[in-house]
Amino acid sequence: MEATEAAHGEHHTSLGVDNRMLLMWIFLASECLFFGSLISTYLIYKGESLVRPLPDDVFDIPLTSLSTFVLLVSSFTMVLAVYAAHHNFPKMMKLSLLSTILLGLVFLGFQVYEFRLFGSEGLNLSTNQFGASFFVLTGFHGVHVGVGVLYLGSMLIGSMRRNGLGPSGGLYMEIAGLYWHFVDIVWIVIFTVIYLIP
Amino acid sequence: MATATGTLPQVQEETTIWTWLTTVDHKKIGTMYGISGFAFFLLAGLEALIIRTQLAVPNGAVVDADRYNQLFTMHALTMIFLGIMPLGAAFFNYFLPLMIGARDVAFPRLNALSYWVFLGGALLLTSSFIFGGAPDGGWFAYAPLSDEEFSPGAGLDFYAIGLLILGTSSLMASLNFAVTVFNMRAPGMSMMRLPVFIWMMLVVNFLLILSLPVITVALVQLVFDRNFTTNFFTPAEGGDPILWQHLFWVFAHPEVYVLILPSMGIVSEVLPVFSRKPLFGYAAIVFAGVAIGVLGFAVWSHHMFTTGLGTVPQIVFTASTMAIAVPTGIKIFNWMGTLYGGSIHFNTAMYFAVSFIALFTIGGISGVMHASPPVDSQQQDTYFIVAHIHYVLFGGAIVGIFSGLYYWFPKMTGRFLDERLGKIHFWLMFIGMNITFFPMHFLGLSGMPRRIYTYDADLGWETWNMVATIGSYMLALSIIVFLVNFFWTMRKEPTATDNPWDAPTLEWATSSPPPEHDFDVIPEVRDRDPLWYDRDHGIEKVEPPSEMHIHLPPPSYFPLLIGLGVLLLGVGVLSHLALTALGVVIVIYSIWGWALEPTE
Amino acid sequence: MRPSPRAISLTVLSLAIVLITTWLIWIAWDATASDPMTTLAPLSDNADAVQGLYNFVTILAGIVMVGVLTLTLAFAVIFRERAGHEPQQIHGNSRLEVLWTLIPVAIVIAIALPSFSVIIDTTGDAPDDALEVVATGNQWWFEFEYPGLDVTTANELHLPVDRAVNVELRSEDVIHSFWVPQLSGKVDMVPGHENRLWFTPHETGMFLGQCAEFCGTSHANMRFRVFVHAPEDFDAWVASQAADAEPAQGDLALAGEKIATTLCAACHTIRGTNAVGQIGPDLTHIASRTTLASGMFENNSENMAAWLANPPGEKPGSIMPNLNLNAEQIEQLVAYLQDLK
Amino acid sequence: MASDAHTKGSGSTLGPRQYIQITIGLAVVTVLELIASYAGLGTVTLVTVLIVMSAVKFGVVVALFMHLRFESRVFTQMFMLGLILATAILIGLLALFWNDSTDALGPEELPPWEHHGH
Repeated sequence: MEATEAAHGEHHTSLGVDNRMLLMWIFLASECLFFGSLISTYLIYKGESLVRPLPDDVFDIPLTSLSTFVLLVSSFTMVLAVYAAHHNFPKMMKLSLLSTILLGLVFLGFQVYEFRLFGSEGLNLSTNQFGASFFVLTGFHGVHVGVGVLYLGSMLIGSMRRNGLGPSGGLYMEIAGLYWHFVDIVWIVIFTVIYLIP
Repeated sequence: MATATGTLPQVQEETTIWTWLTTVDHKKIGTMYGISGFAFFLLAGLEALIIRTQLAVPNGAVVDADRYNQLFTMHALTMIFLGIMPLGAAFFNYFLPLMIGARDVAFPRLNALSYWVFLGGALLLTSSFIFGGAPDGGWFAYAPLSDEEFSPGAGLDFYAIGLLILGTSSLMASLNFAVTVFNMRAPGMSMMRLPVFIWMMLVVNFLLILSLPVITVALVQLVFDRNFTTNFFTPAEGGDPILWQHLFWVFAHPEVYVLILPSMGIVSEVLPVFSRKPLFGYAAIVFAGVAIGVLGFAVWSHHMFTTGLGTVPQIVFTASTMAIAVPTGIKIFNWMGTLYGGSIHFNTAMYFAVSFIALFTIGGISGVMHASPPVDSQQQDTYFIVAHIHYVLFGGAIVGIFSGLYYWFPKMTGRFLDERLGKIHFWLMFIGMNITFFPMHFLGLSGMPRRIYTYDADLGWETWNMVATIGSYMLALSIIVFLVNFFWTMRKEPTATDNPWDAPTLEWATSSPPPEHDFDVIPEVRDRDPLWYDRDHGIEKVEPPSEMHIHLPPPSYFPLLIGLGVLLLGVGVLSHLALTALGVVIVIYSIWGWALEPTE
Repeated sequence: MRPSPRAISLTVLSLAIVLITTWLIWIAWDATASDPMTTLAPLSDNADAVQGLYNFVTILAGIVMVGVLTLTLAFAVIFRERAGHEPQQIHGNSRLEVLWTLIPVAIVIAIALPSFSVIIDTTGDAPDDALEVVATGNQWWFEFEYPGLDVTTANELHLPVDRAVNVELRSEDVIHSFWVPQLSGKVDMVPGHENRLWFTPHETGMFLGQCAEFCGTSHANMRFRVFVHAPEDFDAWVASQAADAEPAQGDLALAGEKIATTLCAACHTIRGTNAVGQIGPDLTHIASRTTLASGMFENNSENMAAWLANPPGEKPGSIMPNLNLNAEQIEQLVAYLQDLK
Repeated sequence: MASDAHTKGSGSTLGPRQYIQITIGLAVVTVLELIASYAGLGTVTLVTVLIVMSAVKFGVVVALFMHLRFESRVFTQMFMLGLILATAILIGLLALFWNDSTDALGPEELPPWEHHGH
């Protein structure tokens, strides 16, 4: 009886939810604390910088708004990829996935550009508390986007194999989507709390 | 592909080094956790012995100041992260699937990965003694002492990188276990029928899942301060060392419960079995454990009462801290209620379990004493606190772990640890522990600060320091007795039946030691004490079908490989970044291989 | 269930065992009150308030401990396995469980409320007429400044009796903690923060203090002393300390002064000379102090010579390096410094 | 939710059309945020408005893009556990630091441009 269950790739679970989905959600709860601590540090050190530049000196809100839109659109393409995976539209799925990856890369490009711009205006890790807490917070967010790009990239490569992602493809895509959307909502918070609130 | 086919007794596969290195069997992984945890427990004990020898007489000259500071730092780090935590994880690994009626944890390969990453982190941290000096800033590594300016050596980098790696391991293990508890329970095993040990470990897993990211952030900031020019904790540049303390204790207070809750779970299993009656107030004990976990996140600043916290925060954190005494008290009373009216069979496991109640009570009560900030202002950072934490962590955590070891040993090995040697072990440890740690209360009240490598004569500290040192040697002797017992027992023939203690929980429904697939037939749970229910209602064990085809996950070498990659990542940060790059490559390659590896 | 005579006698026996043990512990516990750095013999008003709270908490803790240990022991003995005895299978008792939820609630409220009031009293502002002192922690020694009195000294804090002192706590490097058990609980010296504590000493005498927060290699050797004087003695001490250093007398001391004002001047201040260094302790009146190297050694010529010969050898990690002085230079320096009363 | 929801398609009834609408909605809120931040509102009003709007965006993405609204309640409970605790610790830490009377670098010692906020 175990063997027949296994063949379906769907085990009986006590809560009736998939183990991997549950794992990802609990992991995201943990990530809340990770970014919560980084944001706490940023806010605690707000106003503790002894030298310029301060946020008002370097932030380029229109530029960051643009990269925020890029990430927002990537969430949209991601959700399409999940939809396509569930409804078995392989072409749409691959296209959406590719778009998501590219948009993620564009976002990273914006971030690299922004970091270099701030650097040229005299802000680096050691300049002041703003520099340290800003770069570490947004840098770790960037690392998450980068990991997401690798994650989705491997999904894309996997989906191009002969059997695609296999019978659990929709589930795998949905879990990858959870991660990607989480990275997006962290940015929603960062954009508001770090960039927009004076 | 490991597929156990046939009927009992299961054909034992030949075990080689390779089977251990690639195993994904929770019992083998639990065993490896247990052996490594015990080895590090011995190492930490050795460090403690050197510390006690140094302090036996005033102006001791066994080690110099710097070495002493390394020793007490590493004693704490080793005991906490490499001794007690993995020993708890060992039991949990071994017994979680058995106690909830599952064939394995939810993610067997992730489980193996957690172990290998743990081992890598543990070896990295310990190797600091050889490479450039061990961390010497205390396990709390308060900034700015831990900053590069005041600790220029590599020790604190080993600390930060080592703890980051160990944290990764704990996070993966906790996620895995939490999912397993929620989702892999046998039919009928509702949450309120879970054994208390499982409940306490579930709380532990959530404590870790939710607190490890906080210390991760703090450690990252420390690494950046020390290596990448930031000034998070440098006061002259606007940084604040108090931030480190907050982030550290937001993690480290729940961590204390991570250490003690497993033992609370273990004695909650042992006491009813040998009292021959069910646990008194199961629901209250479970809710008290959950309450301790929740409150554990609201009390961290009581470690910082003397840092100039201010009046209102002192009052707030006093109130929340004292609140924890209530669920703790509930647990103690319920354990006593379990003993009351029982028919207590005193074997070594029960000796340890009952003494746990007494010793933990002493540690808990002294904890309430310095929950009051004015009292704490005299006791903070003195030997009074050293006494307190050792009553909780030795009298509590370690004593509980030994209780579990004597209790579960027949299940794990099919052999009973010798009772006579066990009782010698118990009495030496019980007396030795009280002789070692009780006098530390007196020393603290006499004004002896912690973490001093030397002290003057004529301060009234000589006698009790000598007594404590004698006690510590008794403790060492008790451990030797235990080791003798262990090795002697392992040479005996296995004689244990499935359920030699007539215990009520599911791990006793299978053979001793359990087969690789844990249960021939997944048991059905009809009560909180399933085996007692079945016994009293004459329900026979379901016979396995003559043709069994049980699917087990195949062994995998990718966990080991990723563990190696993670270790290289850390080593690279400490030595040459090229190694980090190599580590990243190995990790990415192995994750890819892992994803493509067939598991069906 | 009515307790049997056997159960009663075993409970009494358990109680007796626990009480005797507790009594023995109490003797040792109480004996610590006569040790030099005891926390149990307060001689200032704030330490008194803490002590009152401590006594109350300790008695409650003692009662709880005796109760739990007695019952655990008694149950373990009374309910030992006996042939033919089948225990009643009970799963709990709601009324009892509510009761023993309420007991700890009552106890912690009883401890918390007086704690709050002592917190408010002791962490509040010092009286207006309090003597102001700035205490600064350094690796591994204490500096004490008296703003307005022109006095700076190290490792020895002098105070008038029966007058409140408001100690402002600072640190030059890492976190230290200011603690004189008989006069006050500890408060940390945190770089970048200005903590403070205040107390009013009741009695004259010498009290031992010690850094109570781990601060690196020589944390164990970071000790200090507090001298509480009658008011007129304190005024005399202030007058002598506020004066500039005595000019050197005699050839040996003159040679020593020359070394001190050149070699030592980069780190140490000797008021009245051109030595104005800020790194090490003020040496203007070093000979008036009772100890050297932050309470490690008695202050005499012999110990001072040994110190000057190799400071890191005497005190691990000492920031003061080995200056490779020869025996003659040491003799000259000691002659000069020991005259700086 | 039935467990087969995960293999055969998410339990949601949302399709591409709805996703486009949601995305446009999110973009609009983001534009509103930008307008608010340039509108010269008082600090308290602005912070309140911004936090409310970003919370709305956060909630919409979690509930609809991440399908939390259509999934087992366990997922919601798990995620809320982390989210609530993170928020509580953030508020606790800010309360502790913004009321710290011992900070030697108080506002009066800060450079003139630093006189704002707490």
